[in-house]
Amino acid sequence: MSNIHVTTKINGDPTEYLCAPDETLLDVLRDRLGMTGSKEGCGTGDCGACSVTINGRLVCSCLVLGAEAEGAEIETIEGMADGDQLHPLQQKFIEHAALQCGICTPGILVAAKSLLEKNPDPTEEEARYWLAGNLCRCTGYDKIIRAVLDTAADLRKAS
Amino acid sequence: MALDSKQVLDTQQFKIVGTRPLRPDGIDKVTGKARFGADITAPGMLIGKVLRSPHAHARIKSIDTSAAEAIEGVHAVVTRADFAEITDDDATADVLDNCMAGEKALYDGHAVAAVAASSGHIAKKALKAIKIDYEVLDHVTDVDRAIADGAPVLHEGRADESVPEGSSPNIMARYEFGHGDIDAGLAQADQVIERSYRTEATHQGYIEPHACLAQMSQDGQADLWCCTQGHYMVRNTCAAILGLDQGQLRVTASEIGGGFGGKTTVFLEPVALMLAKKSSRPVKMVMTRSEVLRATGPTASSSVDIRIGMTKDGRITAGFAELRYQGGAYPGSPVEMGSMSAFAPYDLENVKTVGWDVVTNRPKQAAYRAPGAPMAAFAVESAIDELAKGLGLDPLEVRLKNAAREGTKASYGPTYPAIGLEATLRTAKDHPHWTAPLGPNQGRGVACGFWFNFGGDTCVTLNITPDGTVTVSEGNPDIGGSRASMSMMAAEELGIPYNKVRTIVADTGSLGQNEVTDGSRVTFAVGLATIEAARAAKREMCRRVAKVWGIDEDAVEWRDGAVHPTGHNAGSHDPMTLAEIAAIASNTGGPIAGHHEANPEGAGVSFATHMVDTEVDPDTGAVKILRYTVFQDAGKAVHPAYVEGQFQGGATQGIGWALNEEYIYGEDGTLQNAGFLDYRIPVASDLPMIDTVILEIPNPGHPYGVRGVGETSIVPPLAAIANAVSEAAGVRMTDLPMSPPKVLKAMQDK
Amino acid sequence: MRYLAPTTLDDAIQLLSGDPGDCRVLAGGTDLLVRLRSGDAEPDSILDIKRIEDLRQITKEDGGWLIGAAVSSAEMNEHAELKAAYPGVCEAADLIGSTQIQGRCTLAGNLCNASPAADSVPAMVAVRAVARVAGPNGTRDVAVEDIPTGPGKTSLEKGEFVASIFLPAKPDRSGDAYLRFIPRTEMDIAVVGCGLSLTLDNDGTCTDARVALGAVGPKVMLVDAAAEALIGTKLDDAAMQALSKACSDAATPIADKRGTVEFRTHVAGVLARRAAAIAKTRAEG
Amino acid sequence: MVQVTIWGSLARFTDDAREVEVEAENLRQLLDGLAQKYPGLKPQLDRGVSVSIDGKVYNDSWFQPIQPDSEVVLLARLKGG
Repeated sequence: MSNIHVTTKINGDPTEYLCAPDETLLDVLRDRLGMTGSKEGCGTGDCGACSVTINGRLVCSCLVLGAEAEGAEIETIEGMADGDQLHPLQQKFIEHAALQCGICTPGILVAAKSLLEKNPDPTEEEARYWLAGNLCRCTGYDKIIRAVLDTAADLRKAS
Repeated sequence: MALDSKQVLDTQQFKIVGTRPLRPDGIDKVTGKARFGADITAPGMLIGKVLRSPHAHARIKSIDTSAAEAIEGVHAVVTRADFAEITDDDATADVLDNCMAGEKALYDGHAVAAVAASSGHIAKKALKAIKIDYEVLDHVTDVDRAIADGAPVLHEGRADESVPEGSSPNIMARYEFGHGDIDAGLAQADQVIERSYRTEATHQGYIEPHACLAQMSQDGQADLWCCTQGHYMVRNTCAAILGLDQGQLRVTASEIGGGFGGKTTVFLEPVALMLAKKSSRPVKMVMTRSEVLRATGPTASSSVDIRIGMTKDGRITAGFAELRYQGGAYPGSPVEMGSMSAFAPYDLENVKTVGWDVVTNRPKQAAYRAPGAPMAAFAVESAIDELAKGLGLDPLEVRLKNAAREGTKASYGPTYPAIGLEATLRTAKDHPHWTAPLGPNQGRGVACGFWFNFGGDTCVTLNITPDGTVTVSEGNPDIGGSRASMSMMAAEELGIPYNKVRTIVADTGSLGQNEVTDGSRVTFAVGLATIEAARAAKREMCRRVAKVWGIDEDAVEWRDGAVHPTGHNAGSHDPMTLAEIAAIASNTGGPIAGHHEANPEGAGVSFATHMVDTEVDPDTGAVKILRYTVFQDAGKAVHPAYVEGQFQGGATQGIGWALNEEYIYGEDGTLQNAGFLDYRIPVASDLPMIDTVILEIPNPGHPYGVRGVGETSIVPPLAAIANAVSEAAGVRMTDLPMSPPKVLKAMQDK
Repeated sequence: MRYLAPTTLDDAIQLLSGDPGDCRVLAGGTDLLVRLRSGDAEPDSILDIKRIEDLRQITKEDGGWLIGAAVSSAEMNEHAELKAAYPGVCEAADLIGSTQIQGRCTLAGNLCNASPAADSVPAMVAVRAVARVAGPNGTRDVAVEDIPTGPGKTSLEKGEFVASIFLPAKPDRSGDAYLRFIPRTEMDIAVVGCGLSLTLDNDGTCTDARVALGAVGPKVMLVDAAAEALIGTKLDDAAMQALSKACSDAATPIADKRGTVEFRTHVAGVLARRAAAIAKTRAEG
Repeated sequence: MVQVTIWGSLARFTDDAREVEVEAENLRQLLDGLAQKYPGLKPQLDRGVSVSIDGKVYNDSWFQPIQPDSEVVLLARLKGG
């Protein structure tokens, strides 16, 4: 099995890597590129902890082959803050105590950012359904949903 | 002390405790920098993988690893033969057997061999090359079938002395608690209920699979990084299994992605160490989700028979429960905890519980948040609800009438000190939720829950740095914000800002023994040790300043973050702040630190009342949670946001247990739903907001009145939801989970 | 293993039919990657069709819609015109997995995975969708219900794959709907699914109907008796009850970790009735 | 003498007595005294118990004082998650 050379852009950085044909993007990120912010909770697309965006589309990186990223633009949790400036969602998650153990947090933040880009004024129900693929076992989702809705409200005010 | 401790607790004022500062690990966790179990690597590391039994019960006749060993890139293969047998400690011997099967594979997914190879691909290939000759045996996975005549027997002669002669060989222990005379009590009742209840096993469901990285040198020094609730436990257990000195094995806890009791034991760690030993290379092991579900920690499943008598005016005259819990393939289901806690919320003259610990061909159960209590509460609280409704009584009033309070002789024996159950019930009764209108097909349920909490070995070292800031080292993995609460308590005690303290979780080489992060003990016990360590540092700082001022030590006092002169003979001195004292520490005797090592006892029990509204779809049996409110006593909420988080998380896990989570075994004894697709934990769209009401009835056993809060919140929901669903569906639900097919069938059969 | 990513349909056909071993088509990958990981599938090659521009398009054709095999569910649901024309098919696609899954999964993949519980398949069958199959001998159109032949099995020949799904033009006053039952609100595989389309005449009489059930047999089930229960009626209570009964009667489910035989049988009828009510409202405009 | 309440299934080893008396001024003496007086209790005591003394639960602390009139109850060793 020979490796495939992939040229892509991750969080704005031009990136090249070699990967096996059946290697997932998640494994590439974590094991080859040292970007361990995306987490593997299930490996089957059921938990959302590995959420990233590819060309702006929210996906589970465990269900994408590394080879598929050729020419794509990938955004991961590592690229969410702008330098030392946290994304408003990141700030609100800390303020709302929307994380306990924090393992699901990167995936939920990536998914929530994607939600607010698509829908700046989600209802509670819309936020809950959008995030249904991101499992959290600690919080009961209450503070997560509050943090997302509060961020959305702030961003609307600011714009 | 001039005031008694209760008065102090009731009146003390806090500056930081009780506020909601940002958690110190927050930025790392929202930016992806935090390093969890699977995020650790080492130069030259190998990948370890485990071969697991496809059979529920099988004798391992032989294992041939030669073909696997011959594969290029394979550096070590491990089977049980590599481990020395443990003969002096049954509990540790069982842990080893669970990590690597000996004579028999006892459940689907039981580890039987492991390999370490230069890549995951090669390791997988090597697993396939291992040849195992199994003699497949009959199996049993159901608790009641396991104790029926003729059931397959897992172990011969493992029952302890409590089990009567002639009992099923799958019964490992028997417990009996209570007082009074059940028959006499039932005779006084106007109505007696007899019911049986069942709950299925659930998994703790932490999102982070087990992971570790081990390395070992030829001289016996070893290092292990892993996600665990207790790295000191990991050290001690692994040292015992591998024959290492505890002092030579350093374990560092990574960030932990959830545990809920499931990471209070070891699974991969001894295997990784053995692979590292055999290969002389670092070995990393990470479980898949399927391995997590097949081979780690589910809770016990239960079968409980209840008899309760009640007078027309709602007084419980007697309560009896017989509880059978299967805890998987080894002794140790938490049935004794269920037996002690079942009737704990009530003041009963006649109460008795009998518990049976049963083994089956399932994974060895691990603790799950208030282990053993939710199933018992489900049975008792369901029966009380049915009795109350049958007698036309208000279920909250009935609970209030029978509620345990200060001076009540608990069902498990002792007399209660001041407790908070009545307060939770009264608050629930006055809450708008209780009187909010319900629509068609909707029902409201309430239930109470109890949990013990404990302390345990704890070490904290608090160092004053030269610039007057503070580091706190503690030995308990931070599973839900405990570094924030430790920093808060240290800052409170020292009178300095919260952000001048940084708390770290130290490795096993840096502190003495620490009990696992369990039993809702950390904010209580580690908090207590942090406060005491800060007090020790303050005493030292007072001594230093007295020396500088040339006055007696008792002529200074610590106040508001500084040492002040006090009394007539102290003279006039400007107060010295912590930073000023720190700056001259080298001149006054050297670095300043405080430390505290103790086994704090007296954690204080905790109670909660939950209230829930549900709606049942009459055509499909689907249940929707409409509204949920938790009322719980926290003693003192150090960081209320994280206390609320514990309440909400426990309630949600209870919702999963009540409605859709279950271990489903096939006829062949294999687990049918070993993935998050069909092991159905609640998702965001399943839930409403979870409202919380924190009550604060200070715990006299803690300087700030703190009580453990983590576990109690999973005790009431099973019954609260069952009571709500039973009302909405018009039929009593006694079998969890209340999945749609079960609810629909119950409605159709009524 | 090889990863192949052709950019034209011809190349794809050539690679697929010329591959001597087991070559799997990768569209969204939400099923294939799970199988790769579990070891259930160990193909020699993976043929990624997402770089074929033609297969990424949603285009109008003969008054109907052609949806390329590489079009994701999310892209379908962002297409306002398509959504207005086939709300049932779009909402079925929108029920597959999570938001993340919907960003990847495709109608063609959902069909060719050949799970009896696939959400989009009953919805497609209900609207007489056609799979356009590409292969070494050219393309052929196959009714969607004829693609799966049993769990995990399809009627596709070696070297063939579904290149697009055609949703034919609908008469005026038509409506389609898809409902499924799952234990949670999201993230589960359908325990029962029901896709339904119907057409009304001007006085509200049902002139045409198609009812398809998922997860109650080895493959998607087109229930003629259920359609007959509706046709010629004004979709009154009696018709709805007859529909319900026809669906329950037709169901031949198995009991498994997701549901019992009795439950699936009963709920097939319930969903059909509810889906018909939605389709009726849609048909009425 | 301290009066100790034991749980029901242990009474097999105390001649069916739920209340037993031992000479003890602290927890260690209590546990040693029980094992000595009722050898049948020893396996359970070795596996571990918790002890409630005047409503406070102790797991390990040998030197926890016990008064002659203290309420002492033997509990199954507490577990937690």
